[in-house]
Amino acid sequence: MSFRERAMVPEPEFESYYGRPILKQPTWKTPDVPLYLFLGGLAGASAVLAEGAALTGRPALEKVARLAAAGGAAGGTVALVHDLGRPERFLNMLRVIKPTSPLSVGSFILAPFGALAGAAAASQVTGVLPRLGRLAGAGAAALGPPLATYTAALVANTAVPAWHEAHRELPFVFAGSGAQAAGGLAMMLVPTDQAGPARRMALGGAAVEILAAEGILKKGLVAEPYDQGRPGKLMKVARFATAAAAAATVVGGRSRVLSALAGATYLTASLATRFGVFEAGLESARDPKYVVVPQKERLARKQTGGAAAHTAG
Amino acid sequence: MSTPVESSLWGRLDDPAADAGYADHPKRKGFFTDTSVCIGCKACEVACKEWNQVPDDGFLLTGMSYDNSQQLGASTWRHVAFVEKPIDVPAPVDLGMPTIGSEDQGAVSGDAGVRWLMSSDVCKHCTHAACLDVCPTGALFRTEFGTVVVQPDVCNGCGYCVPACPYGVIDLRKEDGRAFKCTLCYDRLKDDQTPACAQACPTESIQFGDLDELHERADRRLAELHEKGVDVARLYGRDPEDGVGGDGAFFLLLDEPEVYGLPPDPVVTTRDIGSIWKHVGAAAGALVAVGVASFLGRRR
Amino acid sequence: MAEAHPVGFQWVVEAKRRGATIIHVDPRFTRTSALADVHVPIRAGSDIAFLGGLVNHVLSNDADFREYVVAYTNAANIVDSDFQDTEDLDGLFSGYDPESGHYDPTTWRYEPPEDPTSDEQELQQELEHEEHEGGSDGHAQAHLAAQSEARGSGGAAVPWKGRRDETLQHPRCVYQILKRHFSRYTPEMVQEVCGISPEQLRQVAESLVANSGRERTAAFCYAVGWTQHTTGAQMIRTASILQLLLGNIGRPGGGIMALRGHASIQGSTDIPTLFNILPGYLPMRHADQHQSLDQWLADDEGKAGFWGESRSYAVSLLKSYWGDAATPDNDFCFDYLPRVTGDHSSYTTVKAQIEGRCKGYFLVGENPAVGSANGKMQRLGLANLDWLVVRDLQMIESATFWKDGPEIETGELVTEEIGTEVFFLPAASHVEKAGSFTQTQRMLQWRDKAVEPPGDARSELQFYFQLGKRIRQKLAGSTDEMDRPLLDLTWDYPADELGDPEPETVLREINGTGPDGAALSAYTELKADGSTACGCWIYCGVYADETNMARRRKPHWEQNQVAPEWGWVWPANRRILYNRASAAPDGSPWSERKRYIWWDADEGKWTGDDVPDFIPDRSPDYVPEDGAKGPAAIRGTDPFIMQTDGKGWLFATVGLADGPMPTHYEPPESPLPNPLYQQQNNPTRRSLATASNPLNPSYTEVFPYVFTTYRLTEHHTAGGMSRTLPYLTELQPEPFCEVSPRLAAERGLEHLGWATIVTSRTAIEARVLVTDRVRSLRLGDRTIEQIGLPYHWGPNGLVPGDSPNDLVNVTMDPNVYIQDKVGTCDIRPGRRPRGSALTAYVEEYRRRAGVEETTTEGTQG
Amino acid sequence: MSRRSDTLEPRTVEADKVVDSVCPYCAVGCAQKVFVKDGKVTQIEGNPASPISRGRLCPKGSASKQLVTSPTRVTKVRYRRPYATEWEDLDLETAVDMIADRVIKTRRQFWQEETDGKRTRRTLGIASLGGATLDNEENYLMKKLYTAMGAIQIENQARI
Repeated sequence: MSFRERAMVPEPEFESYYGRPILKQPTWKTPDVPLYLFLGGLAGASAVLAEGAALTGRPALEKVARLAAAGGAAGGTVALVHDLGRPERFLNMLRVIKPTSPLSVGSFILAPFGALAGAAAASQVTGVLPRLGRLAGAGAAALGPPLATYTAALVANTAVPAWHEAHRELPFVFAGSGAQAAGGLAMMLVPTDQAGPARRMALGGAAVEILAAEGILKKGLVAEPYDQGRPGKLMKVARFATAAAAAATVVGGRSRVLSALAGATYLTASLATRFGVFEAGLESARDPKYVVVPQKERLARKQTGGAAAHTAG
Repeated sequence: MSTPVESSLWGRLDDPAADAGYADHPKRKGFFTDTSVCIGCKACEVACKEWNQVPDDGFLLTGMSYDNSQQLGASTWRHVAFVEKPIDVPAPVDLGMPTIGSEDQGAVSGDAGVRWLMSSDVCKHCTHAACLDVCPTGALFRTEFGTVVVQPDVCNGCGYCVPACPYGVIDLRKEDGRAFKCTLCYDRLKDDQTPACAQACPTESIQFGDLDELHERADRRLAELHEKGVDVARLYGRDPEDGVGGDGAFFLLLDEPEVYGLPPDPVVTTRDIGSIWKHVGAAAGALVAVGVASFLGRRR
Repeated sequence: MAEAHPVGFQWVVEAKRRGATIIHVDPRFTRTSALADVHVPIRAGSDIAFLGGLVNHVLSNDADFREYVVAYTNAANIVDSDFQDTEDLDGLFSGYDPESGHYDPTTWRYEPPEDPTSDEQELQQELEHEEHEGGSDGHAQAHLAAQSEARGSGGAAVPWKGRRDETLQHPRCVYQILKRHFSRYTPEMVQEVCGISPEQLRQVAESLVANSGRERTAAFCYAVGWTQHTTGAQMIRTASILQLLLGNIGRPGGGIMALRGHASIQGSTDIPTLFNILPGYLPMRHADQHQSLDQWLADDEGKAGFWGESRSYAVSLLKSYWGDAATPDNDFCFDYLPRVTGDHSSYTTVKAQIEGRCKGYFLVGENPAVGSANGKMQRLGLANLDWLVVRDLQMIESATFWKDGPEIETGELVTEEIGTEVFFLPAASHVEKAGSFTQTQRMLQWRDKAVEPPGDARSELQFYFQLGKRIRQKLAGSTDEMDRPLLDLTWDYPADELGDPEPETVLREINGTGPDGAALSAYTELKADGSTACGCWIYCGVYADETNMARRRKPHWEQNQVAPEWGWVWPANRRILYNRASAAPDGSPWSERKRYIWWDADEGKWTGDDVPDFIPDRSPDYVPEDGAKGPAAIRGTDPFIMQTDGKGWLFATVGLADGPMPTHYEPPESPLPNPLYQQQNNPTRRSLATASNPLNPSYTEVFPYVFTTYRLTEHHTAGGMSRTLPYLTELQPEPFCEVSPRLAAERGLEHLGWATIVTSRTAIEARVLVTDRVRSLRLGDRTIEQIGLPYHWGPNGLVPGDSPNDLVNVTMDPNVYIQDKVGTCDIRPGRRPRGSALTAYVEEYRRRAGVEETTTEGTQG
Repeated sequence: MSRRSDTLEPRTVEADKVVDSVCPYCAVGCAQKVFVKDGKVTQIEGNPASPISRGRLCPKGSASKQLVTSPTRVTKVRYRRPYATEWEDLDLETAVDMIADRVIKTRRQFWQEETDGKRTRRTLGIASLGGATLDNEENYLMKKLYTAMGAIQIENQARI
């Protein structure tokens, strides 16, 4: 994990309409949407953790993970509905199923997941219909990974350069970030003897996220927002927190206090990543150079016969 | 890097209405905006607001030449852009008889001449409309006329269409919560009427009609201008092979698109939806892998 | 034109597409320039020098359309030997009386014939008597004004046609006089006066010449860019001379088109609520010149041309006013007409208001507090009235000056000390009343009534009908002679329950009725014996066959391009005036391409796409016998049927107060001495000497810049009908001024920052737009900077602002009393002082510039 | 497509009447169509049949509906007493009656049967300044009444 300054592209020469944005800045509200991304990741990964715990007889871990999955899903839904311009029409989300719309697909993931994770957690807590609860949990676990990663498609499937051009890496960033969140939360609330898988999940997630995030930063100008200004700071905080948490896990995974501390750091890292990615998108939509310069280069390549690759990078 | 197969999601699509499921439907309607005859009078902005009862949105002197409407948005469905560009041509030595249409459209005057570009911007009603593709409620839909319209009785203001639009056209109206944009006067089309802006436009810079016929007119006008020596003229959004499959509202511009605040090479995000879902799947797999791996280790 | 007449501009775009060259001459690069092929930046107020340069180019290269010029203009006429030109008198013509500031035009007439006929002699004495009798005091001057404007649709009478040298060689023929007069307007002189490079002047001249002649025509369009100057009438005259020389008058695609600024401003001069004319451009009765009906008509009656029938027009008007009370033995109530004795124009009236001589005021859809020149003077007048009636749609500044006018802020006026009683009566909008507008091509178009006016809003028709009824009721018993005109007035129009008279009956009265009460169909049917009544002779025919011709709406796709069956154009639904000139002297079209009106020998009448502007069966080779009167005296080759000599006047022997030929003079406030002559300003300009109308001294360093006001597409004149509407105000929300980058640097003005613009009248503030579209002009070795000021704002409205009209001084054109909108000023960064600090700030500028306390007594009292 | 979209139609279709009119702004004279429903103006747009404007309008002409339906339009008579600081109410009939009285008073007060020995039969006490958006019929009645009244300081925007 290196912190050397990225060699940024020199200030490019381009024309614009009085420097005004070409794209519209996303109207998604802060903190609603970054929080939704975080909770989706936490819930999705926690459902997987819970299933694993159930299969390998780790009741404390299972309980925390199930509650995290249900809580995450519920919190995410509230955040999503609150962000709507007309919240009273949230059921319109289920009016059509549209594969080209990650939000439509996402709604058909979040809704069942929420129900199943909720049922599993309720049955776990109340002990009522345990076998049905287990079945629901398994269902939730199956929907967990898609829930944790479809949100990457949500942001990537837009015209915002920083998001769209990173559509290969963002799913892994979100997957890793979700794993860290689930692992981290469990490390905080579950005694260390049962929290082994949580530690490993968090560590695995950290690796996946750092690798993917590094891939994004290599994309030159379009990736600039991930490295500069507020979003840049947030991404650096996330990177630092992930590294610290991972080190703490490797070194002192056994000690209850150190493990809880590491868990909290993982959570912070995951949150910082979500806000960082979100604000990088806002910045990328605001500055016309991120639209004009890459598109002019693509046009130039098209004109000079480089027509093969349709997409940049 | 696998290129997604040309499907009805991307690339040339001659009949979007049919593709949207209309058995028999009128010919595709659209706008051709010839900015070389635009006089920047903004009749289109007022006629559009008057007809659609769009609220006024702000009294602010921007200093952007005569453009105080700033950009398209939820309460500005037509926006006239103004660009003042000094001509760095040396003082005309001997123009003699003024050639019909001097070497570029701008009027040359005295020493440092000036060009004043004006253009009435509008929703592009793309062949492949990202806003429509990402709309989770089906509020945005393809009409029988091949245009793209937001249904105000369905939209719940999720805002997904806003970052999806490659031209930055559609937006949420804060005091209302829903998304709004040009409907190409869908209600007037139902009664075979001309959209309000096209009817008002004093110099027919905004031309409304069947899209294929507008394409022919635009090609003729472009040739006419090139023949007159106005070789800065180019069409924008006319090519059915471009990144959005060609626009329902396309333009004749007199400078680079970005000078007018238009993206040079817009591409519908749906073109990469295949690759996006593929990578989401892979990432979900990675998460499963991490999850499983976390439990395989020695029992601790 | 694209700025203030955008929909009319579609025809310029159409012409450009067919290969026309569009040349835009304007101090600024405007939206018109953006579509033009050539933009010619010019110093505001120097148009006569520019146009004079073009005339000089045409004459010095013999590039005129010679056949047209010889046959249809007075180029060949020989002028009296006593005439002296500005060349001889360094900027003055012969006959100037410095004391009264007037010209005696007797030396401008054609050379008298060796053996004048008896009529000619009699007319000569009459004219001389009129000149001397007028004397040098205010009356003569009013006579000139009344006379020149009274000729709205026809030239002043000349006693004789005089000798002609068709070879145009005679040194005193008009052609040679014109050549000498404009020889001074060389390309170098034009550069020094207007800031236009010789190359560009030549480019414009050559383009004009190339687009004139048999096969091609060129047109001029203008607006207040020409009219609002102390030499405004002469600017338009120069264009007329140029177009006559190039043979572009009376032909399709030619002519000079006034782009008038308001829905029915043409109607407001045809049926004038103006002080010096009656409907149909009949002059208002003058206390001195018009002692009797005969004397009132003597100027025109019996002369050649259609003005010769003025008696039938005048008598018919008096019959429509006073009906049965008007009988031959009381000269058709001629004595009921009030007499003018001088200049009673709006600005002079405001001076009278300030001096307490005019106490009642009606403002009917007009906002002088921000719309007229010198806003402060207007408001001081309003503050000194007994009562004021304002009728408008919105609460305009002229109605609220006493509450929140600029003078309340500076303390010059105190609300509690303003005694004016103000009635604000809401007015009906254009869709809440039926009626006709006359647009800029003289076309009357009827509007049907769509909805009822809201609340107390009423139409002006209803208000004035009710006001007249009440006044007549209150005076019913009066035996006082002064009330007879009111009591004998025909004022019984059928009215609906709201008291709104039936507008079509009023239009029918304007159209005129015959002895049997039936609507007339042409002004040729008007009689002088009182058997016909007609409210406005030039509108006779709008109600022919009892149908409202103004209401016709035959779609243009069902008509030819002249589209005669849409609305109705005065006179006689003719679209292009003087269109006899679109045919050669022998009656054949000048060319196939420009065929319009021609002589059909077999049918023995003129025919073509338009109503011929000639006597239908008058053959081209017709020569009138000596002594013929009225229309009978029109020769077959005289297209200008309103002139007594039937020719287009390159040289105006009479009828213009400031000279037979246009001459460049500097505006009253100018940054430089007049490069052409020693005479700095128009010697016959009408100035207004009052404390609130001080003038900046010319070429002073204290006011080094030129400012000019103008309109933007998004707003309407002083903004009463646009800055109260959100959809228009958001397009141009705040008052601004436009300056060149060089001026911005010189004065430290920032783009979008504030600036204070000051003249000796007052100071206003505006945001700054620094733009290349306003050019620093090189005049010889000096550089002149111009400041552009759109004048749509005022204290009221959605976005308040200062009104640039407060900066403008009142010095008027002697022919029509229109103010000169150009002035000099200074400009400083930052907002203007507030409250009483403002008057002190302006006082300081006056002191530094050496402005006397009240301007020296103007040439006219 | 929602039911609303399927059954959508322009408001002009259910107008009670369409009235021919002319734009009140500049002198080009663009023809306008005024759509009315329940006594209210619902739309004003260009009339394609016009040979002058061919159905087109400028920004001002296009804002005509807002001009005639503007909420800031004054619809009640306002009256300001001399030296007063505020407006008062006044009913229309009384206002017109008061104005008639004032016209008669001021006319007589400044009446000039003669001026400098010449018969003039006029009053210089009353002046009028009209806009140039008045109908020909309105201008005609105004000039006719003012002339009969002897008021000659009658002017309009054609000169300003």
